[in-house]
Amino acid sequence: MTLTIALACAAALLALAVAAVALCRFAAATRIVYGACMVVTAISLVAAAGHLLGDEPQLTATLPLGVPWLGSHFRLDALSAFFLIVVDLGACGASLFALGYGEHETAPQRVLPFYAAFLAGMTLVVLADDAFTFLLCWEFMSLTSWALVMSHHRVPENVYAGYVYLIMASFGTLALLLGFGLLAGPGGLYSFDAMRAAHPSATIGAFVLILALIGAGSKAGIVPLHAWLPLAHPAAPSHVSALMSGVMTKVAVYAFVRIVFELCGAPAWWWSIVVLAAGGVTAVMGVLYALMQHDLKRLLAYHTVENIGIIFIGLGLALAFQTYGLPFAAALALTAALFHVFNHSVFKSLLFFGAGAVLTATGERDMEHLGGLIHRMPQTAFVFLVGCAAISALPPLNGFASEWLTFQAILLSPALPSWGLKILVPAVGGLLALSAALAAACFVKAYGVTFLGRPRTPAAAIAKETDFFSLAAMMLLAALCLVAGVLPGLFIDALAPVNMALLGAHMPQQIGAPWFAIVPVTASRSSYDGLLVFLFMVMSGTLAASAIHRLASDRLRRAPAWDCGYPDASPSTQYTAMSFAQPIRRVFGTTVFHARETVDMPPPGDMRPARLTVEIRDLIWDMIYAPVATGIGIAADRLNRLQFLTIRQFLSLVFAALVFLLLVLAIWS
Amino acid sequence: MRVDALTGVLLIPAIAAALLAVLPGYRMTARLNVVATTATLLCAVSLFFRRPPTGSYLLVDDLNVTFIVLTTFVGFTTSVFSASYIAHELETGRLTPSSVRFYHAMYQVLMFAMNLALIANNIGLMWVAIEMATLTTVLMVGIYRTHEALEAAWKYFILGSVGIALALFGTILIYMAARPAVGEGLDAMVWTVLVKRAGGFDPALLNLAFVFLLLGYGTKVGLAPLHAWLPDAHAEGPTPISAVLSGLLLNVALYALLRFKMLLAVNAGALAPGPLMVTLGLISLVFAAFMLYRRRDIKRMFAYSSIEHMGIITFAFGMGGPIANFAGLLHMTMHSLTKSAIFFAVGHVTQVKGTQRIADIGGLTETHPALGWGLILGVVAIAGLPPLGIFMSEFLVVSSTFARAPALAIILVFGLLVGLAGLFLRINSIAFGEPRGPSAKAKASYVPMFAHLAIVFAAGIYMPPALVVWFQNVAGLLG
Amino acid sequence: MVLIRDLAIQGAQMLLVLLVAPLFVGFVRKMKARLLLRQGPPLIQPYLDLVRLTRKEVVLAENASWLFRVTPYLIFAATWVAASLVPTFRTDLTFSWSADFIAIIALLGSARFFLALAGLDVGTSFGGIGSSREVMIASLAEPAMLMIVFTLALIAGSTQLSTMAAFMASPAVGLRVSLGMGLVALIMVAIAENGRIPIDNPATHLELTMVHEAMVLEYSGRHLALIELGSALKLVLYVSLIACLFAPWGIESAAAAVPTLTLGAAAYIGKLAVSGFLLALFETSIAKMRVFRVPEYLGAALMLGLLATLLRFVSESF
Amino acid sequence: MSRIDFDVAHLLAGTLVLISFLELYQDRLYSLLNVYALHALVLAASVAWQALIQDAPHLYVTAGIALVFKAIVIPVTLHRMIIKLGIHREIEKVVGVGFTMLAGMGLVALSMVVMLRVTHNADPLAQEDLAFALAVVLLGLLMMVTRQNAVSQVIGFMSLENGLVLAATGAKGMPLVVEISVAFSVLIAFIVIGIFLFRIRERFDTVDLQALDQFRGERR
Repeated sequence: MTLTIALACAAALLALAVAAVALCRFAAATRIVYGACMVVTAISLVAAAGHLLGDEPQLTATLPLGVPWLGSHFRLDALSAFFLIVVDLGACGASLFALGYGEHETAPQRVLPFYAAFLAGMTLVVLADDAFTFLLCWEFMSLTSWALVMSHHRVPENVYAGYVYLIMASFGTLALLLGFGLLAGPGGLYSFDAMRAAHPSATIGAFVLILALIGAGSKAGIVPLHAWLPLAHPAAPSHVSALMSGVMTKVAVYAFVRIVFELCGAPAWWWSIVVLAAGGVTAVMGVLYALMQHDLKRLLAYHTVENIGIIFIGLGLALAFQTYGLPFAAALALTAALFHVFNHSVFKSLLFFGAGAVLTATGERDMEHLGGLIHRMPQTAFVFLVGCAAISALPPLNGFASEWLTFQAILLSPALPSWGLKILVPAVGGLLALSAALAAACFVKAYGVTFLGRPRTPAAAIAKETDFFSLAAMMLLAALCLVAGVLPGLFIDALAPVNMALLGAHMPQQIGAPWFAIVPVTASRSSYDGLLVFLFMVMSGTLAASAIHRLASDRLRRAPAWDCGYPDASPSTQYTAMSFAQPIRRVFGTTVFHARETVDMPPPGDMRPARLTVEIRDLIWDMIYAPVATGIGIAADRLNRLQFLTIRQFLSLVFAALVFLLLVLAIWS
Repeated sequence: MRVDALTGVLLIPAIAAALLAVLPGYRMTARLNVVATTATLLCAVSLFFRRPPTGSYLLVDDLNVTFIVLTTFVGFTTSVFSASYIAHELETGRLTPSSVRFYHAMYQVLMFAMNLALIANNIGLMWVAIEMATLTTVLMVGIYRTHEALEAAWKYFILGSVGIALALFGTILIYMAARPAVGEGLDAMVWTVLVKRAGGFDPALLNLAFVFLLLGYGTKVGLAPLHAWLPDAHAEGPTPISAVLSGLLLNVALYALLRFKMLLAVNAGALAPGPLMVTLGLISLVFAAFMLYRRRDIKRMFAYSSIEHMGIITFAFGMGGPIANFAGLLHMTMHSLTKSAIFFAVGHVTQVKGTQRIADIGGLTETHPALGWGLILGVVAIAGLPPLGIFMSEFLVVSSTFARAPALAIILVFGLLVGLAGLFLRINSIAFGEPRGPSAKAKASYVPMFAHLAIVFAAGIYMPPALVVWFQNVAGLLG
Repeated sequence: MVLIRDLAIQGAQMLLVLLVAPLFVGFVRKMKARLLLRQGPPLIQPYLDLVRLTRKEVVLAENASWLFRVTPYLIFAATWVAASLVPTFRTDLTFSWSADFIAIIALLGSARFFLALAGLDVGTSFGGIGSSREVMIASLAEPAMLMIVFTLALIAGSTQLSTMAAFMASPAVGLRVSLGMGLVALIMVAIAENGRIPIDNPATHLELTMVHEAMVLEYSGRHLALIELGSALKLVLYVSLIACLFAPWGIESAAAAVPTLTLGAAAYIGKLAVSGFLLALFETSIAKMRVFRVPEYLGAALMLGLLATLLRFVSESF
Repeated sequence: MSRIDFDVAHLLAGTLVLISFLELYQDRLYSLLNVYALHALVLAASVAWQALIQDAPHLYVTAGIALVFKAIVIPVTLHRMIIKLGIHREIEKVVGVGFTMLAGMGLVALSMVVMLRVTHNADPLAQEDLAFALAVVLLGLLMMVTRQNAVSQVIGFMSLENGLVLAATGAKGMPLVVEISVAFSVLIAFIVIGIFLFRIRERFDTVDLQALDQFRGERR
């Protein structure tokens, strides 16, 4: 039943996409389409949630579509139900946001149809249960999001971004295709059930793991396959950016989990090492890239890379524990990863909505041209602050809860017998801690430069608070951040069926614990209670405030800023994003980005202004992508000469081929 | 001879050709052209249901009826498209009324020749038909009489005739091989007989024959390095002819190859034709993929993409096995429909923009949304992206190959990716960005283009069981 | 009954840290002055400062936002909650399970997060300097701290401070290399986190040297009082952290009766006195380092922590 | 069949190969045309001989076609054309005669090797015949490759087709289909070439392919 509802919702979305093509000449189209999308996804959300929380048995359906002799299989089990929740939640929020935001769209006919189709694609990916259907929906999802990236196609950067995105997406799809080809074998057993039954050999499993890491990783943004992500995500309209960053990357995580934990057999000892290393590097590199950015949306995109890294660290740990038969530890790690999947989808959507609101209010994505927005758009500023705190893993919000669980999982890893892991895991833990701290720094920068201080441009100075729908969406997600942070136990329990299905074990029941605390293993070992911490902070804060206001003074006077007696008139004397990141750039950037600062200080009496220029190189691009591109260019040039041969030369080609084959025949026996 | 659907497929175009050669006035002749192709299509479709008996000259079996219906269908849609296309050419004066008359006549002759090649039960007859098709297309490629057109036609003529000559030699060798087993006379050139007896042929002769046939008909298929005529012929001829060339003629040549492959497959002693086809296919695929990058002419670019796909199809058939053969057939069908649809779009684009230079075309989705998005959809399809038909065939080819021969699959995937990147590099600048070139409304019928794309789209998601069974039979036949 | 008693003890602990914090600051100042052969301010000077500050009116910069005004309370609340969960004279506090070691670090982190934001709020260049340096220091100090947490947690088999303290007090813990490294790293981090010499000088307003002071430059009146109190609490927190982990003597367990508890409290005060004296001694005997030497300093702490964890992971015997 | 039949057929086929070599050797269009006429003549003879010994009367038709069209009509027409176009200068070969000859030798050897692998259960006459035919075909192709002048390329192509006819007639009892098709293709080829040369002349007063090559695609 639930599956039927989910499929029906997907079908409805597709129909909506078709209808949108016809509708979008009308003014009301935006409201209609987004409203309908919101309703449909809400229905599907409720259904999926019911299925997961009710811990109902898995449902399957087969439609006479796809590969003819196979049909297209769909299946709703705990895992897909969970990811369906993530998808639908993000989609529902984005649609609500877009009810307001979409009004500013100049070319709705380039957004509306693809938006609905995009949602349908993501929904179907998590439901698909055979290789063909999966890849079909997967690539359909990429294709529609590509169209959305291209929606503002008059900006050359966007076209370029779309180009890179499409190539990387197809690259990933082909990798997955090869992987499925291996799993299906020459007989072409494409249904996942057959693959589950097949128990592939170790070598095949290894190949599939690598291919899955490449295929799903390139979509999720694993370094060094992330290159397209910071280009494409910001290029799309903000609610789509939110979906791509917050939800589509999670669909990629789903693909990875589905393949690695379910389809490709018993893990070998080195699998988890690969995944852990990839995750750790991704987490730190992502946040370091983000620190170097001053484009708000691109900064957020890079943070998606970082959080994907954190998720993959959790997955790697789960894989390691599973390899060595520690199901409960594996359950803890997997829970941490999946919980972070949910959390990241919530606060990343929230942050992208905020960025979108700022974009519509000021027309600026560059933080260096913003500032002081907290005065002009107080509510947006507040919810954005919640998002920043959540993604910076500050208690009592949800980001901290999932990262705390990841740390707990890391602390269980001495039980692992493998030496490689013994060395690697603490290092990865260090990377995780580093990325968390850097993330906090980065969001101090993002929020401080964008919303605090004084406006740096007239546009920022006259910004208006965003519309009702956008605010509603953001408030909703902000509230969710708090709830998930304060009552993590509920979510952990909800994830139990998923762990049960994948690992055959799950974390201890959390509901029983007093005050909704979460206890991964035992209370004496470690426990955390977001609710209590939250209450304590509120209590002590209010206590202090009331005490001081009651007993001591509550007088207040406005005056010019003191600033050590150097009152600076111009807003341009404030710290900018680049200058804020300068100390960290000096610490990390010189090695990671070959960052170089050159100061041009004119001698006294010289009128020209002093200049400080910063050069940053993206080494990954320079070392991997650029060479490939040039290589293909050279090959194309070489071969292109063949277009300009004379007829005689072409004839001699034919002649040569003939003689060659005859020679082969003469020698062949 | 008895007049039935089979002879209808042949007679209607022949008669129409004769009529069109004499009738004046483009409007009526264009209509007549459409009517004739429609009638032919109906006859062809009826072949699905009533199989005429197999004669020693004509034959209808599972394999070729698919080709016939495809050919007649694309021929029909192309005639519809060409009506509006030729009208514009007359207005702009690129074609004179007399040359239009010649064009229509030749169009029907081409249809006749291709149908004959498909239903011939006699390798000699089939050879004659393909030769005829070649010559007619040569004449049509040269129809604009510009320097480039003449040069293209000349190149096409020389290379095509050499290929045809080699094919004839191969045909003779087949006869020689068959004679001892079958006995002298007509039977030794009749398919149905040959296939039955092929086991007893002299393997060495068969091999030699296949080498010549592969190179001969391979030239017509456009496999690298025998492809040279193809891009220029596509670029310089009238666009409907480009559509027919890419969509049909290449298939017909491939069909001939498949027939002979079946012969070799039956004979135990002969060398396996698979590896040869696989090699040629991969070479064509990768080569054409790289050639896409430096193209400045939009029609020539899509011609190279045809080479690429012919490579994929040849590769699939070379791999063999039920899945790969199925995929090959599907891919061939889908490619015919998609590529002709693309050429329909390209024809209108070149007409409204007044140029074939990619650099002078831009922002098409702004100026001509239907045309632009149609073209994009076509390119998406041809690039093997879902949910369109070619995705399914490529999925089947790659996934079934990787389990059997990983190295080949890697090359295949590499070629596909390079080709996709090349295609979108150009299509981005054509369809997106600031509009370039004139933005006058296009007086064009989008029906054929979108009809093709709709079929391709449907096939990508749902294939009617009847068709599937059909394809599976054929795949079984191909072994 | 037991619950009430436990609650009472928890409250006592909260009050104790709150009351003792300014005293400790005053004590350190006094010691430093004495070591420099100066008279120095009276011990209760910090209390007087706080009272005076709370009495004064707040002078708020024109474009200061609501965030600027809320931050002091947030900081104070977070720090106080964190401090009140660290065992001082008794383990197994009623609410100790509500936040383990990691959570306590994170609470301090959130306090710092908002302080750095407040530094940027008014939009002055000094605030910017302070915040950007603060986050740079934090970005290295926090990982180092977490590495130390890993080491200790792995030794004690728990991240629950009470359990850890109990374990440290028990004979089960021998002398371990990783413990030593952890202690050194923890002290280094504590110094950095509290902005003491050589990282930062709480007593200076030289624009190029200050970090913490630059951030709070715009604060005045009760806001400033709360922030000062917060940083005092933080200092005490770190000291009691070190005390309860590396000198867990005298920390009573749940079953202890009131007199022994007072004994424990006395022991705690004693530890504070010793560590205060050592801190003063250290600060007087060393000079402040350049800001861009700080990464190396903290990098060293981080490496120590990582090394300790690695040793811990690789074998049980270290 | 009797010994003499075989020898004569063998002789004629061999002569055909020899004349192909002669063609390769020629470097003036006139002489080339004449040699080609001779080529066609010998072909006609050999076809006729085949008709005789196979007592397959329909082959006489082929012989007739070869005689009339290839030996007379085409050379004459091309002769006219050359005069009309005023090409009296030498054919500039791409590669030297010596090399061409060597390559020719190699090709003949190759064709022998390839064909003689197919000895069992096919009569020797057919073997020899096919071997020579293959040689002629390859030599014709070689000529097309080594010549730059359109006319000489066409001649090369037609001598290639002569090889085909030789093979076809050598194949005992091969149905009429083939002769018809060959004649037909020759006819078409002739017409098309005629059209082409005419067009080409009115476009660029020469038949030198290099003139054509300047207009190769995308050179705009």
